[in-house]
Amino acid sequence: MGFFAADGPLPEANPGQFFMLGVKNCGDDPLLKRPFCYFRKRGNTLEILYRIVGKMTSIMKGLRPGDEVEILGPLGNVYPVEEVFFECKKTEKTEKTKKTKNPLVIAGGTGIASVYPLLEGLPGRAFLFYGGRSKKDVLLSRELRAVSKKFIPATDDGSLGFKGTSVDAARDFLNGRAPDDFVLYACGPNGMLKAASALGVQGYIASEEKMACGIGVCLGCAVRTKDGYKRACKDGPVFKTGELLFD
Amino acid sequence: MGFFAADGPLPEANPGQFFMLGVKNCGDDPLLKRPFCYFRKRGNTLEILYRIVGKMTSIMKGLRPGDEVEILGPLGNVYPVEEVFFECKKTEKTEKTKKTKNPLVIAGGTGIASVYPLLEGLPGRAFLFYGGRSKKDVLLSRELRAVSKKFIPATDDGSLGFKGTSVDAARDFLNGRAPDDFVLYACGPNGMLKAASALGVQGYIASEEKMACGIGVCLGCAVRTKDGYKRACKDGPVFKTGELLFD
Amino acid sequence: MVDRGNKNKKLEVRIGGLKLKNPVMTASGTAGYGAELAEFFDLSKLGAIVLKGISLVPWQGNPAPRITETRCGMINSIGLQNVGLDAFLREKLPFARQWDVPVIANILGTSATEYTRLASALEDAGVEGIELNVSCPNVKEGGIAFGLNLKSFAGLIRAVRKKVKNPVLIVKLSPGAPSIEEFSRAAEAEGADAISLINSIPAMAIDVNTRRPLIKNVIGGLSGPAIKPIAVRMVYQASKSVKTIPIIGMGGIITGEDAVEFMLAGATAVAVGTATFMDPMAALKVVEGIGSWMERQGIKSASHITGAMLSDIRRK
Amino acid sequence: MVDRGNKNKKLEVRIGGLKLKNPVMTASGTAGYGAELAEFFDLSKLGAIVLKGISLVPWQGNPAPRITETRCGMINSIGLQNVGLDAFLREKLPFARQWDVPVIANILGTSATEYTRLASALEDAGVEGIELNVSCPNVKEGGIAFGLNLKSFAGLIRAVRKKVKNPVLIVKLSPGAPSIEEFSRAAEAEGADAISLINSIPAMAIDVNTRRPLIKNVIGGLSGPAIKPIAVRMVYQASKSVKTIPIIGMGGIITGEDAVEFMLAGATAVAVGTATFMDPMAALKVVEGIGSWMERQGIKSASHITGAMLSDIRRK
Ligand SMILES: Cc1cc2nc3c(=O)[nH]c(=O)nc-3n(C[C@H](O)[C@H](O)[C@H](O)COP(=O)(O)OP(=O)(O)OC[C@H]3O[C@@H](n4cnc5c(N)ncnc54)[C@H](O)[C@@H]3O)c2cc1C
Ligand SMILES: Cc1cc2nc3c(=O)[nH]c(=O)nc-3n(C[C@H](O)[C@H](O)[C@H](O)COP(=O)(O)OP(=O)(O)OC[C@H]3O[C@@H](n4cnc5c(N)ncnc54)[C@H](O)[C@@H]3O)c2cc1C
Ligand SMILES: Cc1cc2nc3c(=O)[nH]c(=O)nc-3n(C[C@H](O)[C@H](O)[C@H](O)COP(=O)(O)O)c2cc1C
Ligand SMILES: Cc1cc2nc3c(=O)[nH]c(=O)nc-3n(C[C@H](O)[C@H](O)[C@H](O)COP(=O)(O)O)c2cc1C
Ligand code: FES
Ligand code: FES
Repeated sequence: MGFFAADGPLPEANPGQFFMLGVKNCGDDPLLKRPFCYFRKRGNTLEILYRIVGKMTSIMKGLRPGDEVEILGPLGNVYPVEEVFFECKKTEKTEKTKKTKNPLVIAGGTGIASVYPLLEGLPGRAFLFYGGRSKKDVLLSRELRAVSKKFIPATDDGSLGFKGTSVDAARDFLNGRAPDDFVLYACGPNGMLKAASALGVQGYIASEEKMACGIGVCLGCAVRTKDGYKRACKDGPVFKTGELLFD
Repeated sequence: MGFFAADGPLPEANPGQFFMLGVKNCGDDPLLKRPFCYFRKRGNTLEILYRIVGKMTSIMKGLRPGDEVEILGPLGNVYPVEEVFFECKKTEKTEKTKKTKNPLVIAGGTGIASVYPLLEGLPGRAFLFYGGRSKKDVLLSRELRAVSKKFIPATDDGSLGFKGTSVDAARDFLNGRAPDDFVLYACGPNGMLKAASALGVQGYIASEEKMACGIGVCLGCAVRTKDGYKRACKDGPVFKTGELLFD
Repeated sequence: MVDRGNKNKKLEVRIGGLKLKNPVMTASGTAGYGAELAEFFDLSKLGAIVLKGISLVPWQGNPAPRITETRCGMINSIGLQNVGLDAFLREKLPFARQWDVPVIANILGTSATEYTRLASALEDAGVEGIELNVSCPNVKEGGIAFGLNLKSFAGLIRAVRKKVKNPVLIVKLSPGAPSIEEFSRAAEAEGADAISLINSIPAMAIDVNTRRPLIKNVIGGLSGPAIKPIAVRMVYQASKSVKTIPIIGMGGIITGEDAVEFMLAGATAVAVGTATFMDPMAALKVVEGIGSWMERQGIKSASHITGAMLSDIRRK
Repeated sequence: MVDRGNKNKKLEVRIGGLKLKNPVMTASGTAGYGAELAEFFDLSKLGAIVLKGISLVPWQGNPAPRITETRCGMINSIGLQNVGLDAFLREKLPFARQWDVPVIANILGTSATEYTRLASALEDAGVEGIELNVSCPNVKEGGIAFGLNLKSFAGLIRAVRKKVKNPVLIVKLSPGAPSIEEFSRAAEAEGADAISLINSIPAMAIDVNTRRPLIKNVIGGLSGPAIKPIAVRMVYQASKSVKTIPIIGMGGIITGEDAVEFMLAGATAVAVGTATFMDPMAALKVVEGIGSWMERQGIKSASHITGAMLSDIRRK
């Protein structure tokens, strides 16, 4: 994985949103921009967290300060957070009692980039389950621990934290707890999203379906929902649990 | 125009030869390597002189120290120089009288890169005619003056040296002189080569026909000769005057 | 009539009875029904907008993955997901008609009757143009049969032409047509007002790590700059084959110079598809690019570019 | 017999009666007659070398410019410049046969008689394989008529098959064939030992600054990675259509993984063309790339890759 930082006039982005990013120094190969989650802003710098998997990410790795990139966004919808955070503040003010839910955040792979700004916006409130194959795949441990109420890493080989997937870890944690006390936020590969949806916790999951345009015109990023195909880029990437159907 | 320098284990090249050069940081666009003349070597650094005209040369301009390139070569044949230089040394040694010829060098555009190492190898012996549209297109004046016996720049607008083309300047110079006292070396665009061939001076001209492979397998760089099509890359780029046919 | 938004008459071209402010359209299926692109620029700056293909009844489209990138191109297998005629007329068309720009509907059916029913309904709804898609590589029912067989191709155009008077009738050729020349001549003979080409070319790609096809339906359509040289050649062949009707060229147009290349080869107008995925402003940039090329070359009217390739040596 | 230079039996494949050390050949017209590439690597490390197309009499080829680069591809119009049969037999073939690698000659003619005369002479000279080029886009006489018409296509193969017993007979399909499926079946039915595809695709490009075609003959053939997805699709279709004969796939193969993609789609062997222009060692690198992919995937024999795409859902 690597960090990617861009300076310049950057519009405000919200948790769950993404950018389409392209490089300018080559010809038309790679052709399309690639989607990357809004990870965080530091000063006037937009940071993206990415895994080097192919053509574009390899080129990104080779970029150096001063190289130009093209960024389109922020795009897509956001993780709704009223019921867990803003509503809760309102409640305090109006002194009405309203039971607030606890954010249960599950991330797989680069999905951590998607939920990171959510965690930053809910400091010290979320239960975070995030893992990878092995200890070295679990990034940002220190920061994640700092921003969450409880950070439970999970590794397939047990080299760090829970031995199993992040969803397994969450299931274990929920054992004996009331699912209704929690609101789910999950981002990761399809298999993980399917498993997370099956936990019985209502909430939101963000799709990382492949995209061509990112703006809703190509219909390439179709995800199957109970109301037919929807566009991950424009109707999502964040969907309510139960909305997405998995094979 | 720009300079391009590459370090690394570089084979020896001779005047007239060229390299195929490709960049490594992009995908398959641009696809093919591009031919560039062997310009000169300084220490362990290969220097190329190039004009920014399109895709590859624009990418080359953006390269920075440490970026990797792919270089194939040296390729092609060389400007023969025995009769003007080595033969002449032999003559001195054996004390036989043999009339040596004077190199008459004509270059247009980036053709100067092709003849430059020839001039360096024949220091103070060549009559050089080299020009461009205007004063600012005439590069390396100081160096060229240093390595040639006489350097006559030519510009279309008369802003430097002779007003007209480099071939016009050479024709003017030859007026009243015996063509047989000279041996021609010319490199530049086709129109220039045609005009240079018509000067009546025997010698060598180097083609800059577009190339795909540079190694003689694609037959893409066909030049018309009196013996049918030949390959500029493998049978050339240097041809005897009279061998190439022009439309 | 006030000529809103077209101070630059130089760029005007005509497709049949339709006057376009400039030669640039969206390519069907790459700009939805207009709404999303309108978030990025004023659609009335284009020559026309060609909408996503529609059928009589809604189609849900193909399963994911539907797209994959290839070298300088992409394969798609959307499967003509569309809302169907009724919802189109009710929801999409009124929205698309809010800009001062001709709207061209793209239709496809499984029979000549479906095509004529669609065309009639669209004429009644007042669309300025109808493009017959007989070349979708992604659904067996997508009219591709009409695109590959000269007799049914001619029959289809004849049938639709009989029904439709007002809208400009455009026929979108299949790049797989056994002969671009014959199909172009047939389209003109049967009364088409214009020919558009090319649609995406059937293609596939396999992920060698998983050994699975990168498109769920295995075969999809290749588009983008990779296919441009094939598209320019087909436009050239089509334009040499027809007597008078204009050609709308497309396939890998990214820049104004790409568009000019199609026009020099014989196109009167062009459409921008895949480029819009690379950059939502692509079509607008193509308009500007044609303008500055004309400026550089001292050409006074876009219509003068059509077929203006020099030293047009026909093949021996 | 000593099995020189093939310690790695894993890569072996068969094309008809011909055993290849590995699935990688040079593509006709992209490796001359072998001499130039041999300056870069030992040709016996390839599965086979396919030589530049030859005709009965020498052809001088087309005027320059003959090549131009396009996005991720190139157009060529060499025009089948070749030394003719006599000089080929006298000078080129003996040279090409000095390596321990099967030599496949690529032939083209203007009539079935020319093809049969060429094939007979080559059989007499002992070449291991003959590839019928019925798909050159660059000369009208280049057999393209045979490649586009099913009846003359079948007739040609029948005529050549009657004459030629020993060399493996390969038919190179035209990517413009009205139906890859029908032509593949016809080739097999008429006795071809293998099918190779694709040849370059007719294409053109125009320099918008000079307004002149970038290829003197206007139309040339597009090759390189741009066409790979089209080529993979056609190989897939061909392999689904034939009963038993092998397919030799080509079109834009640069890496070992590209080659594997063709093999997963149904090819038994592959040819490397344009990539050799990018890098003289390309074909050799493809051999190595296939080997390391097999290692990674734990596949024991290259012949197991053929058609091994998973979840091969036929289109509905
Ligand atoms: C909304 C969204 C947000 C994303 N955010 C991030 C992020 O913050 N950080 C990050 O590292 N990645 C993120 N991704 C994934 C990222 O877009 C891909 O990894 C990237 O496109 C790969 O580009 P490439 O050219 O390097 O790989 P390619 O050469 O295009 O492909 C290499 C391999 O990756 C696979 N691949 C490509 N795209 C995807 C995809 N979307 N999902 C799964 N596999 C894919 C290919 O099939 C192939 O096997 C996000 C994707 C989406 C849709
Ligand atoms: C043997 C040989 C030696 C050369 N040496 C040099 C050199 O030392 N320095 C230098 O600057 N250039 C040299 N050239 C020319 C150089 O190869 C081209 O300028 C270069 O390929 C352009 O690449 P590009 O991708 O930037 O341009 P492209 O995007 O490929 O093309 C831009 C424009 O340049 C034209 N063009 C491309 N190649 C050529 C060519 N070979 N001749 C004429 N026009 C061309 C194209 O038609 C187009 O109009 C040489 C060419 C040859 C054949
Ligand atoms: C995602 C996508 C969807 C398409 N949908 C349609 C369609 O509905 N109807 C149609 O006639 N063409 C459709 N096409 C083809 C385009 O209109 C166009 O002909 C083709 O993509 C070539 O142009 P381009 O290279 O600029 O994209 C579609 C193309 C793409 C990439
Ligand atoms: C310069 C050039 C010359 C070619 N000459 C021939 C030829 O003589 N005979 C033939 O059958 N194919 C010829 N081809 C086609 C190639 O053999 C191959 O089918 C095609 O280029 C696709 O493969 P590629 O993309 O790997 O180049 C030629 C291709 C190129 C680029
Ligand atoms: S990526 Fe194009 S519609 Fe979603
Ligand atoms: S460039 Fe290929 S033969 Fe000369």
